[in-house]
Amino acid sequence: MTILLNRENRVVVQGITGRQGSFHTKLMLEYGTKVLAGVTPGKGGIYVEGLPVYDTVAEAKDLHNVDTSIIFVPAIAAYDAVMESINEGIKLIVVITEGIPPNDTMKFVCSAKEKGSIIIGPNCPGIISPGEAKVGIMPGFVYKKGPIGIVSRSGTLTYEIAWELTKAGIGQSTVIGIGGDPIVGLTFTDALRLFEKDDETEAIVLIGEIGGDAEERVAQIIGKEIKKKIVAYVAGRTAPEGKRMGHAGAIISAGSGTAMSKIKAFKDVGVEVAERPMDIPELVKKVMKK
Amino acid sequence: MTILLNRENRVVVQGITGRQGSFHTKLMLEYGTKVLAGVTPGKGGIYVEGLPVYDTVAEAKDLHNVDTSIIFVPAIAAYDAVMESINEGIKLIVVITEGIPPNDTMKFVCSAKEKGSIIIGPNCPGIISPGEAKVGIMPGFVYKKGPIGIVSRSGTLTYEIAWELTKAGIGQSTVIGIGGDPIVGLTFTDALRLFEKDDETEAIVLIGEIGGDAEERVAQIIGKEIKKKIVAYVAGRTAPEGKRMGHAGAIISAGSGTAMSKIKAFKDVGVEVAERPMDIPELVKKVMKK
Amino acid sequence: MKLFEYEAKEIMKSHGLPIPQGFIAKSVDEAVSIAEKIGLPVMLKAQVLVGGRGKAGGIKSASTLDEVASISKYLFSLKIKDENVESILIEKKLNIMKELFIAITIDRSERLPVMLASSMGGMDIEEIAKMHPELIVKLHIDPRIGILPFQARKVAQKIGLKERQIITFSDIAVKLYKIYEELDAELVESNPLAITNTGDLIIADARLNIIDDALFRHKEFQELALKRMPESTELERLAKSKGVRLVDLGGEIGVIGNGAGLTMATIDMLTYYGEKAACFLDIGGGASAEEFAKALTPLIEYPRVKAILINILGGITRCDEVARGIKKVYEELKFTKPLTVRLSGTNEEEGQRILKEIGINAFTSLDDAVKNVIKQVRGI
Amino acid sequence: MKLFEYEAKEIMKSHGLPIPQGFIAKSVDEAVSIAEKIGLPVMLKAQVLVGGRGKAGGIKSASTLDEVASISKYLFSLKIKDENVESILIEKKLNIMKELFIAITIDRSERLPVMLASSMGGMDIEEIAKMHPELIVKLHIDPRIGILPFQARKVAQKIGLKERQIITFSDIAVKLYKIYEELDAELVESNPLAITNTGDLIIADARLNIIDDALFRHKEFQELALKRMPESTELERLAKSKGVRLVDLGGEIGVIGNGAGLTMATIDMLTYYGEKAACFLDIGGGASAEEFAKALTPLIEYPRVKAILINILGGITRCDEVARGIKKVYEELKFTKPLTVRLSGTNEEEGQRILKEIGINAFTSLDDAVKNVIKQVRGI
Repeated sequence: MTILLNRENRVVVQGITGRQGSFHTKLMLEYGTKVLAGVTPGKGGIYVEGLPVYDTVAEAKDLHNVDTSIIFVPAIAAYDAVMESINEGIKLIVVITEGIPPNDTMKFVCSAKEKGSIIIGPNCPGIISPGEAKVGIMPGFVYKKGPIGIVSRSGTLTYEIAWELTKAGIGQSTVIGIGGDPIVGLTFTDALRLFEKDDETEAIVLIGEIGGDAEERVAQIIGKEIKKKIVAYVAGRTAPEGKRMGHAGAIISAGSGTAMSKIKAFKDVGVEVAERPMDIPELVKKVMKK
Repeated sequence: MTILLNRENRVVVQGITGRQGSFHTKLMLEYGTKVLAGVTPGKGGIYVEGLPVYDTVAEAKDLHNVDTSIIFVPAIAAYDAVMESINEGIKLIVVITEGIPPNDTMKFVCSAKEKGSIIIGPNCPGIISPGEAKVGIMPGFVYKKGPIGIVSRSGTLTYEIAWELTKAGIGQSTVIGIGGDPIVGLTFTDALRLFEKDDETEAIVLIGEIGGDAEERVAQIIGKEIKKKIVAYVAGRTAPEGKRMGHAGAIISAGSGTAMSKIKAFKDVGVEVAERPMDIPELVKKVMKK
Repeated sequence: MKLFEYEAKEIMKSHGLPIPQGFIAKSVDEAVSIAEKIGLPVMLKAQVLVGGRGKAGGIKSASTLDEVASISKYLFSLKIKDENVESILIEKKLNIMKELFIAITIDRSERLPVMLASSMGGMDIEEIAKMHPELIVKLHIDPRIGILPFQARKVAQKIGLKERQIITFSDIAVKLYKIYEELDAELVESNPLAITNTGDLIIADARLNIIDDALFRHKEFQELALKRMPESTELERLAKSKGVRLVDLGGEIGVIGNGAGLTMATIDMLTYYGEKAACFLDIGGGASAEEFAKALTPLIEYPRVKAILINILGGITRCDEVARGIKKVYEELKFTKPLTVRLSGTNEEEGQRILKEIGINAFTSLDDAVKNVIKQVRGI
Repeated sequence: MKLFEYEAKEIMKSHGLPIPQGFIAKSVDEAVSIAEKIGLPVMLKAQVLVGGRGKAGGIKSASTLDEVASISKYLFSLKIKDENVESILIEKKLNIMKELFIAITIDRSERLPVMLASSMGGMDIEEIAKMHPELIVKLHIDPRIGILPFQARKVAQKIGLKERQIITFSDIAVKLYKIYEELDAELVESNPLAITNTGDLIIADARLNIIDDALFRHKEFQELALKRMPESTELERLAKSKGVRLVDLGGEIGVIGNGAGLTMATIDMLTYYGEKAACFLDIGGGASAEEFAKALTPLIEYPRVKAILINILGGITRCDEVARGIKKVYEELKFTKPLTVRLSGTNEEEGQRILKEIGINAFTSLDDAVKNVIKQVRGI
């Protein structure tokens, strides 16, 4: 088993005619993902990468029974696109778009909760279940099937760590980038609960970063609800206060959201925290032996 | 049994310090209704008719465990007052206020549906279960306890008809004025479903008027879901098109919402329709014999 | 409250909606100079609030300035359903390929705002709704969230739009909804919403009605609304001048009741016995003697009203208050019109006693009262 | 983007919020004439964007015009946390009986807007949040519905308000939320929200920060935002002039990475080995050779940067593109600063080959690369 995504997911790409949308549609198809259709309002009728493009998600749902959506539309149109997927009953919605105003994100996160859709992102690399499918923009070659679940606020840093694991012979069940925005749909807590229930996942790597308190909050359920072993890494130990470190969410304000606070929270509940990304494979081996 | 209201309902009056609010609080108390508290923002701490006045419904709920609210606040504050009751978990909300913009009503009706509150009104006389309690502005003396349920879009016309029944020796289980606005909470359909399940109610008098299609819609379930006998009256047979007859909802537009259309809909499903209000007692006796 | 087409279009324009270039003319000279400015051919559209303007000849096109002059002269002389034409909207004539219909209004049954759209614009939409309901697409809207563009795109598809017109249509729908919501409109409509020869969508005609009950939070319309109250008949104007709202029903028996339903039922009773009411006048609940006196005055003054029927079921309204009001008018105006009073309910006896002082025997039964006033008016 | 106090107050005033009478002075003369106009005593408040203005002496009161002159002269000479005082807000001095705190911001954990309020206004609210969290009342808000007055009234009660102040407070809260929502604010705050000797509530101090990610729909702020980008250091200004966004970290090793997390991790690695990065520069995903060249330029030019570390994990970014960008700059600028490159992933071999042409041996291991750049900067 994997979590949220396997080879059965039927995917529609919202914003398929854009540069990013079409490029990653190609890569997702190459990876073996069941991408069945695309949506770009006003462009219905054309084809991209051999896939039919529609004006609405409703058509993609009616004609291809899609259950998963990946969103590449610009920030200005993202609220509408996500609400469209939620309202058409899409169950898994991956929002790649960066720069969505938090007020929009909070609204669609509320609506998704009510309608039972899961949102990954925004401003995220997506989700991959190696060997099964990828719905995202991550390079497929860094992953390999295996027993480690990864959940991360970062993009490339996750590729780096996944690749370190892969090179060390340790594969992954599912890898999720939850996104670098202050407000995201799926949280660390949600992801850990899913991994906990997943038979295939034996241990979890959690990659946090400065800003907010998502790491501190998830630490509260580790060792209680979450019995599986966890190795954590937190980026931004040397970030200064009040400066946005790339991600909209990666900012230390008024002394809260520091890497030290997060590392302490993890250590307090017995999580192994890596000093460097390359230390993670060893720590994973260590916790898996226990 | 009665529907929605009996002597156990614990009532708070929103807008109790106003002229209407205090006057009807007195009358409701005299009728025997368990009115326990009032709310007027900014006036917390005073007493009206011996009842404590609070700034918020939350206090009335905490201290008196109220489950029913009657609202007398001006139209401009009505949306807030209704939303307050809905959010504090008040189960029955009677909105007397006239002149609430329909956009406000539609919003609180949506929210009430989600949170499981029942709204009677707006722009209505309220609800009375004779001999038990009244939460409204109707004169108590025209009613008497008995087997007839009454539901009406009108105020005084309902008193008139109830009094005709009372004078003819026919009492009432519960009498509800659903309100004269285009958009109301509890509908004819809702009321009939409740009366259908009520053991004490043997027959139902339904008082409609021109405008909208509430009568036509309720006719669709009569004889199917609703097995109890019904006598109907429809006011406004001679009303001209395009003129608002007092109630905001009583207007024939583009040929729809006429009394004839409603009377036909009732007759088509076997409902006895009275020509004059004073004919109702005879018709009620007639249907109860069947 | 209804707005004129040009007022609706001004508001829509300020919300970024596509509107034909145009200006309002109050005289023939103005019409000609506007036409000169915006260029021929032009459309001349009589500005009235009643419907059926097209059929009544209130919309014409003109290709020369002479035509503009003669047509505008003609339009200013026109009376459309009793309404004078006081201004004409002069617009650049569009090159229309197809006409759509779009409206946002309230669906009373569903208790939600609804967007209606059709590919059969430019026609009487109520006619289409009756004959071909399948040609009207409905979209119900969560009033707390509003229309989302994707919902409007689905509607656009259903009325046969394609490609960029889907997006333009949804943009228009979202903006019209914004107007609907911000102004508490009862109806925002464009019929036709035209597709021009360049494939653009443009609001060729526009309607915008504001909900009277919401005017308290729209100061910008309050003054206008006072001026624009429906006052189509002499009796209604007379009543309004005295601060009384009534609906003229054309008959000879003036009817005052407390409560809308009861007053309607009273009027229906007159009809039942073959007579016609002069008016619908709901005095409302808890009226004072003064309010009652005020309400009576226009009926006493207006000659068509031959007799007056007052029907009061005293609940919150007290019968003695009503009686005092009647007595007050009676003594002040010394009117001689036949008056029938039905008084029943709270303080009934005291009310009856007061009326006796001025020689009126009030009824307690509505049926008896109705029969009596009919006798009076028939002079029996 | 942060607004100055006076800008925030102008916006709040236009939303009907109670603001002290005041005007902005750009010179001592202006300050005096404003004080004359509004009447003494007045408050003089240095307008800066950084916090801690009060502690830094940026807020003074004056009872005479001479004092206004001398104090404003002093304030204009002040530097508050490196920020020059370019304008002073002169306000009528309030007679304050009590100070409250109110703010609307985003609660990241709950993923909802939140209103914060406290009876302990006028103080460092973060301090109170730490020491006495029970003195801060929180109200989470459904972003689709907004704050309803009754919710704000409950908050008002919890911070000890009574009678009409409950209503005034809730009115203020509703209006502040409207600003929060309409302007996509990150923070709308009044600290203190003052209770005057007449019992009125007034916004004595105001903060309003707009979310950068939402500026695309707030044309009115876009120009201002461009001017007001944080650019506190020379390196940041230099980079900005070349269209590059970076964060100055004060060290000597310039770091460029692709992806925020990876770049942060790279910087953390330097720290791990006892060195300090000069900057955080995230080149993002899929950067072209041109973008890469552009990003490198400020680091090459800026003297404090002694060595440069580029860390690229090629996923969507192609290593050969990166290598071409490096080569381009190398050939055009002929720079001599030590450069360490880590290239790994998509088209890794081709990238390595291109770099070899200009004499750079790229690393595939991040650890090795980090160790190498440290050697370079230490001159070993």
